[in-house]
Amino acid sequence: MNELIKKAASLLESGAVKVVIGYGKGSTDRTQAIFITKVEDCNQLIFDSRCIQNLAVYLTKAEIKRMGKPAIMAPLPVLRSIVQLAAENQLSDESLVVLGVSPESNLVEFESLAAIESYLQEHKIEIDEKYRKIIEEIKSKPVSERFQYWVKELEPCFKCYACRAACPLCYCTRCTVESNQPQWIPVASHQLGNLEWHVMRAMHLAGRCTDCEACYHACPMGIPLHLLNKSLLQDVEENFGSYGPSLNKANSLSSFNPDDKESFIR
Amino acid sequence: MSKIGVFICHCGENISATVDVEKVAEAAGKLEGVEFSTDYKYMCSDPGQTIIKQMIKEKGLTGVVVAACSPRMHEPTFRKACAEAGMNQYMCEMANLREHCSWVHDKSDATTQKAIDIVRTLVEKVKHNKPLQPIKVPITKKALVIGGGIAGIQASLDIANAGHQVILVEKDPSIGGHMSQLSETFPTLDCSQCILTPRMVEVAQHPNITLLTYAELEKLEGSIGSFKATIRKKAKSIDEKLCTGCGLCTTKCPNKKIPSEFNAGLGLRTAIYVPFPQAVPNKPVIDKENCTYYQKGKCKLCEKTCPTGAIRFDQEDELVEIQVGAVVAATGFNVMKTSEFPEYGYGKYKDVITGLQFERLASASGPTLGEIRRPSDGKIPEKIVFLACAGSRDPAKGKPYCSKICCMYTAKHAMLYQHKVHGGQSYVFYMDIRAAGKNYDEFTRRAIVEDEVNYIRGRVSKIYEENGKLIVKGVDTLLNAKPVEIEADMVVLASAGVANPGSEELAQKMHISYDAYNFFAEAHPKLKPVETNTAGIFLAGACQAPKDIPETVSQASGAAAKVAILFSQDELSRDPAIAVVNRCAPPLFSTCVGCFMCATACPYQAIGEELITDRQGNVIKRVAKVNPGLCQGCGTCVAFCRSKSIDIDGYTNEQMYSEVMALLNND
Amino acid sequence: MKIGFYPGCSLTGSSREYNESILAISKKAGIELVEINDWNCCGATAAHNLTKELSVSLPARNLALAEKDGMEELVVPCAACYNRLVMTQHELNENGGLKALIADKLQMPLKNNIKILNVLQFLEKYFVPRFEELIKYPLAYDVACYYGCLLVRPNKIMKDERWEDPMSMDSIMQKLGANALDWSFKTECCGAGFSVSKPEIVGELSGKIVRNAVDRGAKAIVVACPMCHSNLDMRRPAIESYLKRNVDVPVIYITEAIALAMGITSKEAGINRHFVPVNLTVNR
Amino acid sequence: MTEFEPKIVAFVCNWCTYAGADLTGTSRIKYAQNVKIIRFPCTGRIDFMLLLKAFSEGADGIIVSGCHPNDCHYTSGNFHARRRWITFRGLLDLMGIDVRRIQYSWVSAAEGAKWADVVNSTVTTIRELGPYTDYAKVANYLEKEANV
Repeated sequence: MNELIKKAASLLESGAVKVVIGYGKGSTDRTQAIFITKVEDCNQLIFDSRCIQNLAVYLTKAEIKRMGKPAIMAPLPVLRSIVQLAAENQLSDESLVVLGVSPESNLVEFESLAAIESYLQEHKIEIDEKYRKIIEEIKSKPVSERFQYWVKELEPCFKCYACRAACPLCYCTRCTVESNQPQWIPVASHQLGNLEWHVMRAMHLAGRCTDCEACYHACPMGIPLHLLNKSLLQDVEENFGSYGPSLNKANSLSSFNPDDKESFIR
Repeated sequence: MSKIGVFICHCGENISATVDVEKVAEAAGKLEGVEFSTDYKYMCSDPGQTIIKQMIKEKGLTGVVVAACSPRMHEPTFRKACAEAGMNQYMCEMANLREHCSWVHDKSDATTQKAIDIVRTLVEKVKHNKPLQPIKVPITKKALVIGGGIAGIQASLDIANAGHQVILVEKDPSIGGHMSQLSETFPTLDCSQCILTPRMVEVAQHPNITLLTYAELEKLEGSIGSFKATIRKKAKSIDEKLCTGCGLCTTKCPNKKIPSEFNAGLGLRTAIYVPFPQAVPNKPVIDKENCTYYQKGKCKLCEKTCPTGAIRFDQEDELVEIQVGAVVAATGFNVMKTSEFPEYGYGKYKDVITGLQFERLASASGPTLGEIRRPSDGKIPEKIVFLACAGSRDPAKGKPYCSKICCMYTAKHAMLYQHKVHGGQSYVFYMDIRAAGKNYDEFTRRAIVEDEVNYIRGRVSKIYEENGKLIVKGVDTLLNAKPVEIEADMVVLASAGVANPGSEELAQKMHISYDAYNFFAEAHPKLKPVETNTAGIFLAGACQAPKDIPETVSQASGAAAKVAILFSQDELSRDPAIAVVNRCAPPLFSTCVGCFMCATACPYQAIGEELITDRQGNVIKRVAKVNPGLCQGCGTCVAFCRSKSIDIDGYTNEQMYSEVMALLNND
Repeated sequence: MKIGFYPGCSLTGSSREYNESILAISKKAGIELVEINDWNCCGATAAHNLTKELSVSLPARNLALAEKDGMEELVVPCAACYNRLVMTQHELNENGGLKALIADKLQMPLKNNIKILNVLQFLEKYFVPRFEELIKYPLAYDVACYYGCLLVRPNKIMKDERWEDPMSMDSIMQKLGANALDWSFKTECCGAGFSVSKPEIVGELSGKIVRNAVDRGAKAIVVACPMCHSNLDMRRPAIESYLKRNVDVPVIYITEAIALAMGITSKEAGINRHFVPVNLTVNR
Repeated sequence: MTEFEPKIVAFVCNWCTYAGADLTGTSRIKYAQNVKIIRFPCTGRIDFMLLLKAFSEGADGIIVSGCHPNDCHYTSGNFHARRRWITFRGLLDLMGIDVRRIQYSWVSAAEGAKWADVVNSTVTTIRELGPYTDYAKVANYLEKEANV
């Protein structure tokens, strides 16, 4: 950690970056994102198991951009998001400095985004057995029960859009849910509105989601949104081959293979 | 507030027989935003169209729905009518009440209700239609012709004579194609080369034609009016400017035992060669696979003998990019090889040859100087058997189609044989004699009656060798189906015409479709025989299906005419149904966030980027931009865009959305 | 090693020598051919002209029995039997409904996945690789390999890539030291269908076959089918009267040829049973 | 009691299936009235949201149909669509939105008979499944609110 703090400080000192995005102490025993602009504040940076928020989300926010070139503390989920954002032309090598944090909480430096991608080859996304089981269970229910299950799960959603705000890949300046010509998604947070909103969000993340679970952690009602993404992640892997954010490999949903297999088109 | 006119067509009885059109008109009249609705016997008729025009003027209609046949049938008609009445033509939509309703359902309330639903759906769509202007695309008035056979030659000459530039690409060292290999031509028996070579020379000398021989299409991008073609000019290993075509090198080349393609394998050629004496251009190329120098690293005899020092061993393939407005595919065909006939000996019998090989034997420029001598021992065959339909019309061979030319050239072959070998006996096994064409049947008659060719109606099950003779086992279905065996000295298979090897890949390069046998597919079997389903690419000759010379030439001229018609305009107006990236007020400028996933999804590389800058020229935003020239309007990008920032005119999100809503809310 | 064995009627009657020779060579090679328990007619006779159902049930029963006996491979020397069994296996695999129907008739389970070998495939698999050790005396003769129709037709099911000019038997004979001639009648009809009703037609059809073989210099015609054999061997008088000349070229089963080369005596291999005496010898 | 007449929306591409359905008409092949066609330029254009909308507006079944692989008028729109449907189908299945109610098919401009067959078999399937009450309940929840 000290290593990382030193690095951050030197970056600010040299003026290489204008702001360091990292984890700091939050209210009660929680952590929060902090934006350090002064060398002396660098020692506020912390890293431990509580640091689950995906900081990459700030990289696309106008307010942060205005602060100037950032350095960002990046454990694996953040690294993945960064590569995906770069793949979607939202970041470039010049636009930021990445202070990687290894699973062993050590500083990892990268000379390029490409280097991050190859680093991620050793740290592939793996969907926890536990979740695979849960998804299996849900799928094993009769269709109508499954439907009721989700209607019920989504019932508490009151469209606070925390999931969207926490998601590094939800960087659209105008979300479809806000477009009203036509009104794709009913605004109200009733059953239909909730269902359609979450189906749409899941689809928009299909093939892009890096499984950081930020949406789930952000949801005040604890709706298991991450299950939708994980399931789609599985499907994408199953049908279109191994998945992982990549700078040059075309996104699995905006590309195709003439020999894609399916069983349901007659 | 939209004022829409709805016009229900009876189509004579075709719609009104099962749909209660008055009821539909009445229901339509009640729809919100509908100003006027009526029904009429024939909307497409002049009086019908007049009603529409009058109403547009009288009622000041802002949109029109014509409920009649399929838009694929009459959309242009009615849009034109609307335009003539001063309404933007794209404010007119058609509701398909005939193909999709009246013809497929029995008379019933449900059928009428469905008709009403369809009309309501289109009314809702039209409410969201925007006036559009057709897109203008400039036309590059230069044509690419692929293939230098008679089809390509004819097409090139016609286009060139219409005053347009032509680039003629031929994969072989010389143009001429199969026609240059033929001996005489039916039904006139005039010498093929005598009529062809003048055309070849004309091509070479024509100021408007650029001839690229020993070259192939590498890549074709863009669309009608502005294609970008990449041509691979294979290394000829000679400097064409210096080469005088004296041919000394070919006499000195030590490698003389290469089967000659021009002589269909019956003659030999050298490694540095001119395919045939009348070749155009009449300059040699080095066939690297068979050249001693390229294979073993030493020899260079040709270089030593060349008086002008034109040999270039270091020459490499060259890729040239050219802009063209139209493409004519004239890549021709090929014939099945004898080795493809197990029952006729897998090609192991030297004296079982294909019709194309017989052409070379009968040709004065051929390996036997026109004498019919059999390949095995050079003897003159006293008894010869011709097999019409060798492979053709034979599902077992995967060629259920008729190759069309075999009946005629087989009759010709038999005639030539009878004329050249006096006292020789010739037999023709046939399924049917298909001699449809001017003076064709007379021609086959002549073979039978005057030249006494023995026609046997039946097929041949087997050919085998027994003491120096080829035993042809067949059946005579007219002589109460008796098996017949003929001891022949030589057998000629009128083997099926097949697509050229590689035609599949070529079709994919050009994005045109091809049939189950890899022949290129025309856009419509009857009404668009020279067009392909890719605008701006046309077909000429046997690459579309086996054809004889006259048919090939006429199709080539047809294709040339299509090109000339296209080139008669300076710009092309295209349906404006294309994608657009939205724009909105600052600071957003556009809801596009520039993820460019649409770009990777676009089949036409039509999506590029646009930098939105402030007055000082600082980049504020990087967004996607659709190139209207390239966009073909598939809308794949629209369904992709997460922020709904890209939309497609004519099928906008609002239009499709309201159609779904309208279709389902019929209560 | 144990392999399933379906002799069929011919091998127990008109072509016992075929049976004896294949058993002899297998024995010597240490391969045990286990006969299907309670096997029945393959249906090659009248059955497949009568009813479709019967024509598949007969062979199907044999296949089911073979499965019951736990066989994974089944050697069927008679080309006609082989043809029926393979055709049946194919048809049942293509047509699930029929398969169910037949299995139901048979009152026996039918996986229908047993590997059926004709004699050539059997030899290629179990003998050719061991020729080094097995072959004592090369059989140095010019021979014509005659396949007949049943081993290669219909090709879409038999899948011989040179069905008009098969080579498998030729290559085995070559490896035996013989010179397999290139000739034209490998798959011509021998007239088996008329063998009883119209022998004179057999005379003509088989006659042409024999003539071509002799003219090419064959010292023996090698066959792998009882029908071919009986027509070319037993019908020799009819053949000679058609050819208007005497021909003494012997007709031997490929299994007999191998037997000789393996040093098995003519008697053991049943070679003494032929109508046209087999005057082939190997120099011991 | 009268038989349940399902509401079915067909999202079809202009070049293959729409033309194919035209051919069904010209060949006078009869099929059920339940299916109504909406014309798209290409299956690639069909937004998955529109399928949801169809259900929420009371569709009991949906047909999505376009050009066979390799026959797309736009060369690859249908390939993209295929990937989208594979993914979407997985999600719907997880969420218990009845995938049996969406029939995907490739119907070329030459397959008039196939179109009739697709329509009729889909109608049969949906008849067996009955009205899509599950989704309707959720959708009507909206109306209840509106009426308040």
